[in-house]
Amino acid sequence: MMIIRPVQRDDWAALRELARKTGPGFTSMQDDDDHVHNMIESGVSAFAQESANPDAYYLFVMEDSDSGQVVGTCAIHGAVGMDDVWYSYRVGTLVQASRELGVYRQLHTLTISNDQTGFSELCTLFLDPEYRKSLNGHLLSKCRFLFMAEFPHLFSDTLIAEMRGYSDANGVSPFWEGLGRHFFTIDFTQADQLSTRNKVFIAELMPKHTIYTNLLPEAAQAAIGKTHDATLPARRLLESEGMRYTHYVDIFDAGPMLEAPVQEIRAVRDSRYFKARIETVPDQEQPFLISNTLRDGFRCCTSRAISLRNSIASLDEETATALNIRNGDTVRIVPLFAERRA
Amino acid sequence: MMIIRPVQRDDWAALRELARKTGPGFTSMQDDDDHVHNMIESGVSAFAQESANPDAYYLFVMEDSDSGQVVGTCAIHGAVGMDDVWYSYRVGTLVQASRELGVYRQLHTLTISNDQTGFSELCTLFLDPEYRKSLNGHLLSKCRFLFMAEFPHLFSDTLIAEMRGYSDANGVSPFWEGLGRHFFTIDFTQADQLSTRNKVFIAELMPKHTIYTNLLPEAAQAAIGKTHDATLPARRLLESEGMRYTHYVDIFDAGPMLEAPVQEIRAVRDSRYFKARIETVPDQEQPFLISNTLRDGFRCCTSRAISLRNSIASLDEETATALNIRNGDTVRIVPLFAERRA
Amino acid sequence: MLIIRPVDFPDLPQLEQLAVQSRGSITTLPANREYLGQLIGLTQSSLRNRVSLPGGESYHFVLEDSDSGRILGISGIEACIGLDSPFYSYRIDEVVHASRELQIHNRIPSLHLCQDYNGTSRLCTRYLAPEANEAANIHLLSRSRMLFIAAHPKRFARRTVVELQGMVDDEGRSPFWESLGRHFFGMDLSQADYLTGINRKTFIAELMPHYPVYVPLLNEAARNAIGQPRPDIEPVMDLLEDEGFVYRGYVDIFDAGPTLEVRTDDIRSVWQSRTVRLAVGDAPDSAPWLLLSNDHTEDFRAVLVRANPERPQVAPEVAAQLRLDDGDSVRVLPLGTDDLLI
Amino acid sequence: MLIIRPVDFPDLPQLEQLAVQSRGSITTLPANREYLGQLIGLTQSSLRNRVSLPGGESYHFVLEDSDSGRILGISGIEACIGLDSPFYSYRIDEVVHASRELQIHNRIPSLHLCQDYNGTSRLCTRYLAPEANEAANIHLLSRSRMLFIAAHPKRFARRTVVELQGMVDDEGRSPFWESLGRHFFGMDLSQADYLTGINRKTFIAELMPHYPVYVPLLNEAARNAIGQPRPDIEPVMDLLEDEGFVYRGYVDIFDAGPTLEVRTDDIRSVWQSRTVRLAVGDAPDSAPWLLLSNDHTEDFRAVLVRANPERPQVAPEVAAQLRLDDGDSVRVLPLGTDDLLI
Repeated sequence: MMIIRPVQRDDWAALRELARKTGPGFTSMQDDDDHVHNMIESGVSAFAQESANPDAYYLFVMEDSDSGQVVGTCAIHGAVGMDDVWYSYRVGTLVQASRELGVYRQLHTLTISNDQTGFSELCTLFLDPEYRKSLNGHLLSKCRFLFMAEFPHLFSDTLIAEMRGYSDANGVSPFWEGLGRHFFTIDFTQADQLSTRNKVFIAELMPKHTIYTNLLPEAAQAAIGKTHDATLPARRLLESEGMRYTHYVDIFDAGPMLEAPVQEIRAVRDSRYFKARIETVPDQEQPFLISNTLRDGFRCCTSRAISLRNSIASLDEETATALNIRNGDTVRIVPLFAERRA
Repeated sequence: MMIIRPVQRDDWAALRELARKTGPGFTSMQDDDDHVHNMIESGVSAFAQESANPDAYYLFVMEDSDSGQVVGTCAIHGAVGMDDVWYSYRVGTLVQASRELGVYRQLHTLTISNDQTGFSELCTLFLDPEYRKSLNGHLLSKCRFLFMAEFPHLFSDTLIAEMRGYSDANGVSPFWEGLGRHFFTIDFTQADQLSTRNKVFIAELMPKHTIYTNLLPEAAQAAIGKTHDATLPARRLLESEGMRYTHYVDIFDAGPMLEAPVQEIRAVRDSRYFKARIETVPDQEQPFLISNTLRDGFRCCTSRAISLRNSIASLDEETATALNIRNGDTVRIVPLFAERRA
Repeated sequence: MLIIRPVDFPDLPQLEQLAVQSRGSITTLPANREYLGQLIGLTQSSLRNRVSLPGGESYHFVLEDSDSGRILGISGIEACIGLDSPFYSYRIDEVVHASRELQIHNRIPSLHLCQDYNGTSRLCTRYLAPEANEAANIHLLSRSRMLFIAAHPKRFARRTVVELQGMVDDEGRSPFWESLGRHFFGMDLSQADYLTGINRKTFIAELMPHYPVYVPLLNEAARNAIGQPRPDIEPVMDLLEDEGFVYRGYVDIFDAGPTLEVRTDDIRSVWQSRTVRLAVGDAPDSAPWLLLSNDHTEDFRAVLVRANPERPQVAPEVAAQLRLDDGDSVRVLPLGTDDLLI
Repeated sequence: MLIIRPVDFPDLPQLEQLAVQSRGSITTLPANREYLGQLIGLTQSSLRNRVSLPGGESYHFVLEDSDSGRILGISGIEACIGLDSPFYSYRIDEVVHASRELQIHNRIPSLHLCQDYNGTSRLCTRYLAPEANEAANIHLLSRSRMLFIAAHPKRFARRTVVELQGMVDDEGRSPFWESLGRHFFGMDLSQADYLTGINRKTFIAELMPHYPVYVPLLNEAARNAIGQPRPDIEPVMDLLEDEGFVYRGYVDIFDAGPTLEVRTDDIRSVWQSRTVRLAVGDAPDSAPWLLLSNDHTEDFRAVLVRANPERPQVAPEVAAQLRLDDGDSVRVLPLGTDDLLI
């Protein structure tokens, strides 16, 4: 069974091994000792803090309870842009019209903004390729919503998630080639990696003025707000939870940013408290996402062996063990999948 | 009983009389023959058209069926900015930070945008002061959501509504005094009225560059996104339906713009079809908003004498008459008020 | 003989032919009879008025074959541009984007819409019929204006500018317009020129790109056109540079042709011209080429002759054309070289 | 006697005292020993280097009482600014916002962050101890630099600029900084000056307002300070204007003091100075005041004496200070008036 729990220092070896599998371009978890070490330390201290540090980095791991092996990781950044500056391009609309001449055209613009400053961010999701099956991906992504539902004071009112932007079959980002390269004169990969360490160079080099997108090459224009093929499933998952593209994109590859008020995310809004009753339960058609209510002892998993009636959740022994709960404890439950609207 | 229906040419006298009661500053319905005439003509042609003209102006009136008197009016603009240019200021966040020096501050900016171009707009709501009681205000505002739910192809995916901005006890807009006056060198009222006729002067005179709000007088800064006291109830009503301030404000008085995806507005999302069964029904606790499914024969009213069971709506004779329906006709129903979230 | 004199109403039909012949290549010479009539009227009224500060005056002169009465060319001076409607230019600003840490130092030029030449005088509307396009006529048509300025310094501003037509490709299209202006104006360059020519300039405020345009984002042909004159007018540019005009990084907003400027007092023909006594008699054969003019207004005349610059003696018919008698004061400008007729 | 010579390492303690005495009023003279040591080192290495194109060289000279060895002032020239990090100015752009229909014609000045003076030479670091603050010393300290430029034209750029300190209020605060810079930098002007002085300028790119600032939005004191020098340095401004420097609407980004510019060849002392033979003997009592200098580099010396400008004769001790012998070539600049010592 797959269990989500906060990261611990002795996850080092497992996470270092996972990082080796991420491959280039995965800047939020780089194949680098220092990087992984810093992730773990930030994560451990986030859960340990009594009060809410807005900048905290809540790092979770997914453990296979059968083998004890760590096979995935995910994180929430309490608030972005509080230490480093957070940049995005806002995609605006501009109408060029002269009624006298009968001219009317809509253009689009890109304007540098820090509008997401202070927002919480979903980040660093990575699942071992061997485990990309059944409900694992959904659990790894959505467990964060139950944590946020349980501890809203640790987070901003608004949640964002950056989607990797479009690149072609050769890994080339047409947006970078059409815009960023003129100003940064370095490779996309280099810029992307640098930006995780220090963003001063962005302030120094980036274009300060609003850009008219119609002056960019067509391939660059087409890439604005377009998600990388490999990230489309992740985007669809977050959209099914109510996250929406609100016309902000990454300044390097123009990947879309998704956004939602935390309290309007389905898994946050629809999750409910139940009292756990441990007993044998036949599998139901619909899987549930379920968590306990602890912070540093947070546990989350999925289960079909759950039956809800009024405020009682019947669940089986395996699930109780995974969540580290006893009979009568309070649990938070939400259907794993959003209902399709009729 | 109050009934909503499309405007007709013979509403002229009644609407002209209503316009006399609006008072200065109500630019969307001015005390002026030509203005009222144009409103009616636009409204009549909007409902008469077979196909959807994006620029159409759907003007409704509220009629007291007892007296036959027209006592209120409201409208939906199919799409703004398709003929004239639609302007707003976008309120952005800018972080000024130097890690080396330990400097970090958040500023706000105002940038001229046309980002709402093509969106549908709620506009021109006016209710005779004598009728501002019971559920009339709610009916007059929300009837538009049932019309939009019924005819989504006539509207954009996104709906906006402009809230009148803050002005002080003397009717002075501190935002205008702090910013607009420097550029337009005319009075707020004059600018506001001009802008309903022709927006060329805005393109000619407005500030083109992004404004740092911290350079404005404090009273002007405080007015950004602030609703006029008299408009607060209207704002709360729309917010209870899911419309949200998304950091766009009016370029003259900095009043907030509310926005929502049409399909996520409560009265649109939760309204359902029922088959009407005309019979005696005792008043229920909760009032409903109910409409028929016609376009140029559109009727909408509120009623407590409705009982819903499966797909059957029992409703009384008076309601049926108001909606101009017969036994077995399809009606669209939604509770008039949003439930409070538990 | 060929003379320069102010344009007058009887010239209108011939002027219109010239305008048609120029096929829209001169912005200020549109083939629009009403506009050309106004241009003549304005010249005549400007000459009649007593002027102590330059204002809306415009002076246009024609090159006439006094034997046939044929008009072979036109040239003008506007006393003060940007008074009635702004005079727009692009100023090329170069900004260094540097990161010491990354050892990057990029010079990024951008085009800024500006009105820095509001309030200057402008040489304009220089058009010479192709059959008259030879060096002597170029000098007479262009430089006689400098003599008029020298004679009437109070009528002109401290600085004088002149716009040179920009690069065109093999099909006669402006690569700069195609790459930039067309996106914003949605029309052909010739139409934009025509509208500017007839002084319907509101559309520029409505349609111009107001944000600076980064030059590296333009295509190569457009980049190469910035500040470059059309190759066939290089002789004109040489003449103007010889007069002291310099290019300071300002270009035309439509075709990016260079705008040249000079302090009016520093125009070579202005400070080198001087007044001497005219003698009437036999004209010499081998004296240097001179421009001669009277210092009149409505009766302004200029001719190109061979004469002694210290005490020019001209044939009686030349004196008659100059509206001068023996012993009258005449303005003289030696052209410096004898290679005029090459 | 008072002489001008290049600054050298033994001057460091006295230089530091001057810097402390100037209390941060000279940006390029921070009370920072390490920086001042570099300044001396750079002067010495710049003088030693053969230079054919201006680069990172910096030349600083001291005013020394050769009898006491006391250093009473310092002044410098930077060969080419903006090479290492950008040299920022505000350029005041005036744009007309006009509406013909409304008969409105507004001239709106705004401040544009620019780097237009990258690549120019700069006069800098002029500081005279209060006890030595008299006309003769001002001339000697300021103008001896022009003689150095005249002697070594290849070491300097085509244009030269000089920044004058801006207005301060009764409490010594800059109203411009308080109204603008403080909002963005979050520090005192003195700290910003200090950081700029020691060339830690990354913070400017990080913290400067990058959007143009509309002047009408600044408070009155700040508006009035734009382009105004501190009243007590008006004599310096007079001297510079006499040298041909002009104000072209560029001001300092911190205090809005005017930046003056000139074509280097057109600096009056540069083109008026000439070299003649020096005679050693009895000095005359009543000859005009002259600046004399040698054309050396490391051994550059300048003095202010009374002598005949055509064939200056000076006392042996003066010649010794000039490092010149009888018959050597000496550079001479007549000061034109006798009112020096008033």
